Amino acid sequence: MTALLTPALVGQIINVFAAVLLLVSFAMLAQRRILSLIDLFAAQGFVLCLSTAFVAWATGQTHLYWSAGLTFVLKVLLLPWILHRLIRRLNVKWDVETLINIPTTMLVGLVLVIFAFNLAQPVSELAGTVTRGTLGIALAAVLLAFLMMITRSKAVPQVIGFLAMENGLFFAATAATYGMPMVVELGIALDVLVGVIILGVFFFQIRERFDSLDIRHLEKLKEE
Amino acid sequence: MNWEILAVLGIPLAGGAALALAGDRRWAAELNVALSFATFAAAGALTARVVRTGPILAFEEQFFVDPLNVFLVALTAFVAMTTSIFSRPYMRIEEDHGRLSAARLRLYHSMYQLFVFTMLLVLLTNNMGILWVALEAATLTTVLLVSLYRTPASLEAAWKYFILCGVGIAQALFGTILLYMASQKLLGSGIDALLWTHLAGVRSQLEPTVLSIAFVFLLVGYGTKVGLVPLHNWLPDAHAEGPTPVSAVLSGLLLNVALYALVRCKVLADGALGTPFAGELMMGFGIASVVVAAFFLSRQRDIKRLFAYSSIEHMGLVTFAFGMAGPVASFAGLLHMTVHSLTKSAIFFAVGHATQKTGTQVMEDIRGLIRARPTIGWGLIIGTVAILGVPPFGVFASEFLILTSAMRQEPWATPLLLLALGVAFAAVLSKVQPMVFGDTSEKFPPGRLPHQPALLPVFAHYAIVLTLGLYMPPYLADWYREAARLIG
Amino acid sequence: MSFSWSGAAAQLTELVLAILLAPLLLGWVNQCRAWLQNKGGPGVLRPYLMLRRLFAKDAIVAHGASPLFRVVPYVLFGAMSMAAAIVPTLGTDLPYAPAADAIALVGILALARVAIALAAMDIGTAFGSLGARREMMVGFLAEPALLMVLFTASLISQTTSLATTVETLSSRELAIYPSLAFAGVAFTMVSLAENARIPIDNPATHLELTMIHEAMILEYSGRHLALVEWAASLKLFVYSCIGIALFFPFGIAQGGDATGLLLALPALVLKLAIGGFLLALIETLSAKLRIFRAPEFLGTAFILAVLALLLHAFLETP
Amino acid sequence: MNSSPLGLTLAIAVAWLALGALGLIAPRRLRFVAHVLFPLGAVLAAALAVVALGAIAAPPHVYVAPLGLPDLPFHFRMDALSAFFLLLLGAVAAGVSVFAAGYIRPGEGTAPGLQCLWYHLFLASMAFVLVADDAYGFMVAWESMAVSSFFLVTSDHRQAEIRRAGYLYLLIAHVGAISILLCFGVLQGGTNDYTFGAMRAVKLAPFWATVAFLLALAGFGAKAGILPLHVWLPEAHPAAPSPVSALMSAVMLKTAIYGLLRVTFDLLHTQIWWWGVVALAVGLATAIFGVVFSAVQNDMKRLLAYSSIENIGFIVVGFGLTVTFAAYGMSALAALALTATLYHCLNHAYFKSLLFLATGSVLHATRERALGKLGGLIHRMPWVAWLALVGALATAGLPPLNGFVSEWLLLQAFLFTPDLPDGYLNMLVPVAAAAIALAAALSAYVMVKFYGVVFLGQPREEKLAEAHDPGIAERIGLVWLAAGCVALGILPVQVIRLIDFVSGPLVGKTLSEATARSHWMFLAPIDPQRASYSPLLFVVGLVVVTLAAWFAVRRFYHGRVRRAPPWDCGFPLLNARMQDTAEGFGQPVRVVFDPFFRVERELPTPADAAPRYGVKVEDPLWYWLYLPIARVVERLTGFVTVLQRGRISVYLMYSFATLLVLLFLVR
Repeated sequence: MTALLTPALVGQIINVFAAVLLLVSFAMLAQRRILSLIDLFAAQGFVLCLSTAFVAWATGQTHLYWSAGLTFVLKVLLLPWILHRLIRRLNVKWDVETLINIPTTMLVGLVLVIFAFNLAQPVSELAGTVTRGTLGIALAAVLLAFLMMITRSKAVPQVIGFLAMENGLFFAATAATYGMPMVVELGIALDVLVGVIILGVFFFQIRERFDSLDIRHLEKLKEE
Repeated sequence: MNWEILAVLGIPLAGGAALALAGDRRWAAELNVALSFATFAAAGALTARVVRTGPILAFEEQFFVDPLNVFLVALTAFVAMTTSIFSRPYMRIEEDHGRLSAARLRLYHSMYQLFVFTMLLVLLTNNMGILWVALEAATLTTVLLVSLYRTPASLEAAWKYFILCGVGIAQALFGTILLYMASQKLLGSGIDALLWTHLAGVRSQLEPTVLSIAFVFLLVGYGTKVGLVPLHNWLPDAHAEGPTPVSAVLSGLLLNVALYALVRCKVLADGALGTPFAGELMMGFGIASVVVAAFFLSRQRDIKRLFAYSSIEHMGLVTFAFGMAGPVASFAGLLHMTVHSLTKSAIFFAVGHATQKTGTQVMEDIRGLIRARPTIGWGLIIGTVAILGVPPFGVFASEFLILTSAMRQEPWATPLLLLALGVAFAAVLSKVQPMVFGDTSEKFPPGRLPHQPALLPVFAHYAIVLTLGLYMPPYLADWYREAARLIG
Repeated sequence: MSFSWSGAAAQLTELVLAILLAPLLLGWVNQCRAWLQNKGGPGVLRPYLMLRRLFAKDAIVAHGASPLFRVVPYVLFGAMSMAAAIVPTLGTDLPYAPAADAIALVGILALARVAIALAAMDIGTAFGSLGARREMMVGFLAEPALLMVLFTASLISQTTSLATTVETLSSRELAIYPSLAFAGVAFTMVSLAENARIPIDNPATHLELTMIHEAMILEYSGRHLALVEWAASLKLFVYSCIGIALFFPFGIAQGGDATGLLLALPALVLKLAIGGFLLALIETLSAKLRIFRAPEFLGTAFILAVLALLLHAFLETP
Repeated sequence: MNSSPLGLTLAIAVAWLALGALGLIAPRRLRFVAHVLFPLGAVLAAALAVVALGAIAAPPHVYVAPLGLPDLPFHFRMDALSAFFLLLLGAVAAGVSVFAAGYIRPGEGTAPGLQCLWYHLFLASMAFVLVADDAYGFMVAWESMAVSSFFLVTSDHRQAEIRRAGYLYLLIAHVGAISILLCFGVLQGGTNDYTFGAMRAVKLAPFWATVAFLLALAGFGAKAGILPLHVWLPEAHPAAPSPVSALMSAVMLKTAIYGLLRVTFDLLHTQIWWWGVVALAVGLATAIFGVVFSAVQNDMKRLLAYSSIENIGFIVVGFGLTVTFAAYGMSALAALALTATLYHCLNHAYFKSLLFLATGSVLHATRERALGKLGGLIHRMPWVAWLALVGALATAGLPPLNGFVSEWLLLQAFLFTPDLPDGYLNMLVPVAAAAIALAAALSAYVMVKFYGVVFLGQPREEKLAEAHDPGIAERIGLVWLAAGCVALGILPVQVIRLIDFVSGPLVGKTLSEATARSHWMFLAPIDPQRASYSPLLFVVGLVVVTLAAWFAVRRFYHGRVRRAPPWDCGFPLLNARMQDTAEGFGQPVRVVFDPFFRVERELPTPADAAPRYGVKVEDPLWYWLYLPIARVVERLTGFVTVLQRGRISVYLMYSFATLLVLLFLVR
């Protein structure tokens, strides 16, 4: 079975996954509705999980199965569920408002992608993995998530952007190094989980203080 | 099997759990003090051992103690202890003033211990991945402390703290991944490839292109937590809105720890690149932080923001020193880390009681402390004089060394630094002097504080700083030299 | 500073002579003024008579006066006598000369000025403090001018010791010093101001708004007033002698030979007589300045003196 | 090393610190602090003076303490220069401390114990400054001096203007310290060795030597109060308690001169002639400026503070002459100018501290410092009045007191300037001499104003009637200093013998051979033929003639005195308000030197029901120099605040941009 998987083919398949991931990132950047934003986040996690599993299978890096599973549990099931509950509990039904309009954002995103590829080019040369070609995409995903955080004016989308960035990093780990050592993976996962929980706490506190999750209320502390 | 490390890490971890479970008991604060003291004792033992036997690797190399981090461990444990002593009456007073509930105190105490644990873990771990995890965890433990008062301002501050540091530290993770990738080729995949000791062993063969990019990500990531301009924006808010003990440990310890992480990465980058690239970046950020923070100072109205910006300034100075490298500069940087964290935490203690005494953080309303409560007043003014780098306090000693080596190595930077120091001097003194001297304003809440404030830590810190300015014990000096040699 | 008994004798004679002749000079000047104004004049010996009458009178001291007030006249008199002793009038072999040079001379005059100004402020009358203020104003402009005049001479003669200066100046056979010309003009202006003469002050009036010297000594009477007046006449004498010593030193005895001294005395008297007449002439020809103009007058003197110094610096230094 | 003078000096300094610490035992126990600690401090000061006196002739002695930085322990060195200034410190501090023992009160401000702490820390740090032999130790001592005196200045901190004065003082002191630090940085010239010994060994290129000199001039000038860094001085000196004002003005300013001499003649090897001209110009400007402003003050301590500026100007002028002469290799003349400089340091220390202490007594006796409300105190407080008269005459530079001697020496030095090879110089210098003479004459004016308005005339306020002389301790202090003024005035030759030990090592020549040739009573710095002055004979002559006159009058006439109301041209209703006010007395100077001032007049209109007349004279430099700087800084702070506008997206943008820029840089 594995025989007919030439490294080239593996590389192509992984590239497909990567492309999908990048597509999802762009979709998130463009998405206006919050619920579908969460779904897209789940989708991104799912793609990530699949690609990780595939890499594990293709390269025989067994510990990658664990991280794939971890990803699945955490980023496909747990976090989207938590976010959905939050949305329902806080009944925030509104659409996502952006500080910069979507097309501009997309254009900037495009430039970022080019920059990311350009930057990752020499690095990925050096990586010893079949997946190295996707490093640039991972970096692009990270930068796009960053951009999304900048452009969104509400708390929840910002957090989703944050988590998307985590995804990008995770993908980068898989792509460049077949994943970090297990201890570290676990630690990262723990941090992410705790982070999200704390965020949940925050949402309620912010909500009860400002009766809105619009972070433009959070601009009191500044220098005159 | 090394029981000191176990104790140093175990006590605060277990203590955090215990305090969380214990709930709001009257003796929670005392327990907090006791635990911190135990941690400090363990750290002392560890230090003694390292001084005796040299660097230690423990638990299949997962933990690593050398002169560089052991002195930070000792410093962290010490300041954590004094801060817990200070926070005992301080938090009680807050409770009596009705700003905090018992449940919040419970959160505070357990989180305090966990925070100390994470910092010690950052310092002791040998694994760059774990180091990242622990530093992120340090953010997570303090973010709820910053918002402890649940006021809009504190929530806003905590939110910014969380998002900015979270995003920043995410960049650091990317850097770590690249680092791992570079080392994998030399050390093979697996946990060993992230162990600093191994990395340091092969640092000269690491891939320069990868390392340079990795260092950029690590610099942006850890630099955010150090509070380097222009990544500093979370810092003043978090310091100003959190409870004063938290401000004290944030400014006195967390910044140091983050800088420690950055320095470890710089060592690797230098080894790989063989160019002063990393150092130049750090010098640039350092200068920027010093100058910008100095000019921020004169616009402040809130006393804790004022000293938060002063922390940015001093961290910038230390970063600049490490960027310059060289035995003297690194020595000075380490010394400055020490004296700054001692002095600044002591200042925050004094500030905390001052704000409680006067019921405000707005500097225009704080007047004549020296008449309202002489010890607080003198504590504040002496600390200010010390932090402004006036001899014979230790801050001057380190600034003297930094400036003199700057004159030799980076002459262009000297006028900038001196200008910034002069501006900072003018600004801070003009703010603090009227608060301390003069007549008390009528706005003060009448009567005494419900609990006797703990000012012993304040003057203890000043005594140490003063001593360091006038006399540095030889073994301490050798210790610093050793650490400086490691930084290179 | 070789000490010789003849020198000591000369020194003593000079001192006594100065003290005795000073009122005569004053009388002579007043007499000349009277003549120039076609008046009969009080007679040359008038000052002596006045002094005797004042000494005989009781001294009336104001209630608010402190001991300072009563000490000052003696100090004043002492200081002026010292000044007279320093300036070589007859001979240059003065054992006392090394004790005080030109700068010290200016110092003594300043001491006297400060003393009388303080005494004037002692009682706290309007006129007293007014006079003191004006006197000090004149002083702070006149004193440096005088010093510069003396410096010019000192630079020429390479010394600040007056005796040596006079020796060098008189021994030079008529070398022309443009700097000395400037210095001479400056000196004349200064001495007019310092001796409370027209155009700065008018010794013969008690017109409140204009007086300087008289305003300061309003409260003195009896022997105190006598001493103050005597000191004033000594001051005039000293200034005249300085002028003579610096600008017309010819005839002053070199060393201490008795014949030289004997010849010097008539020369001195003659020169003083001429000097006094010129002073009276200046006073008659010029009108009194408003007090606010005084600084300009003295400022000019000061500038002239400095010019003299500069001229010397680049004309006369080889 | 403990028996050596250096050891004793350090021991005394440490003992001072101990006394200060003892003050903390019972901060509010006035009797303990005043009757035990301060007298002990005075004893130590006297001991220091004796030690220093012995040490002037001794060869330099070095001691390295096991303190300080690990690579740069505290070096101490005692040579003639240090010893001379230590002598000054000890001699003056002895008198001031005795005075302070009687002077300090619990008051509203800082507790006596704390004042004692800062006071003795101040003394000790000055001692350490004078013996420090490495840059770090020097800076530590220097700044401790500034900080301790800052706390002393603000010890009556409830008055806003005093706090402002303290702030300004510490700020400028710090700026000066920065400049000094830079100066040391240049002096070590690449050898990263900051001991003075190493700096002596370094040979600097002329350019760097010049940089070092100018930095030193600026840094030490800021402490000495030379133009345009003088603004703190007239604020801080009046603000401080009188003993502290006395110490600051008498000793602290001199430590700056010490530093200047140390750097220029000890650490730097070669001098360049125009350095001297720069110093000369600055000094003249300072002297004239100081005296002109002190003439128009109407607060007695401000008046004295400006007079201190003037005297510092004199000293810097002398310093400048010394540098120029030394640069041209005219050692003898350099020695003359240096002697004048050091002598004036000593004199100013004595008479200015005397006057400041006198004002302190007046302040306590009357609770008044405005000249406009004093007067006639010679009747109420004769001790202070007569001792202050000595100080005033000395300050006015009148023979036979000490002020005149140094002035005389300085003018003598000027008279030799035609020997300078540079044509322009010896044209320029007579003008300088003229300016010096003018300043001296003006200082006489100032002193007449000061003394006449405070002590003479009629009391301008009712309450002055219950003013009274101070206690015994204060009198002892005043007498000690007054005696010093007289002694320094009468016996210059002996003092110069001491100074020779200093000038020998610094400029290579001394005055001793000339003075040796002349009689011990005669001060003949170069050659008896050129110039000589004998204060002793002078005094004897003056006293003899004066007494003779007195006896003669008594002998030939009578001593009868009648008391009567003042005559005052027959005006009957004389009252205190008819005397000149301080403003009035300053009026001529204000008119003559109008361009110096920034005057704000408050003139009554004819319609005024209660007409008031007020004149406020201000320092124009404040408006030309300092406020603009403040405005620039203010604008810059405006720029940086843009960074912190509170919007989190913008913050994220910053770090995003930083990341991208850096990545762009590395690729």
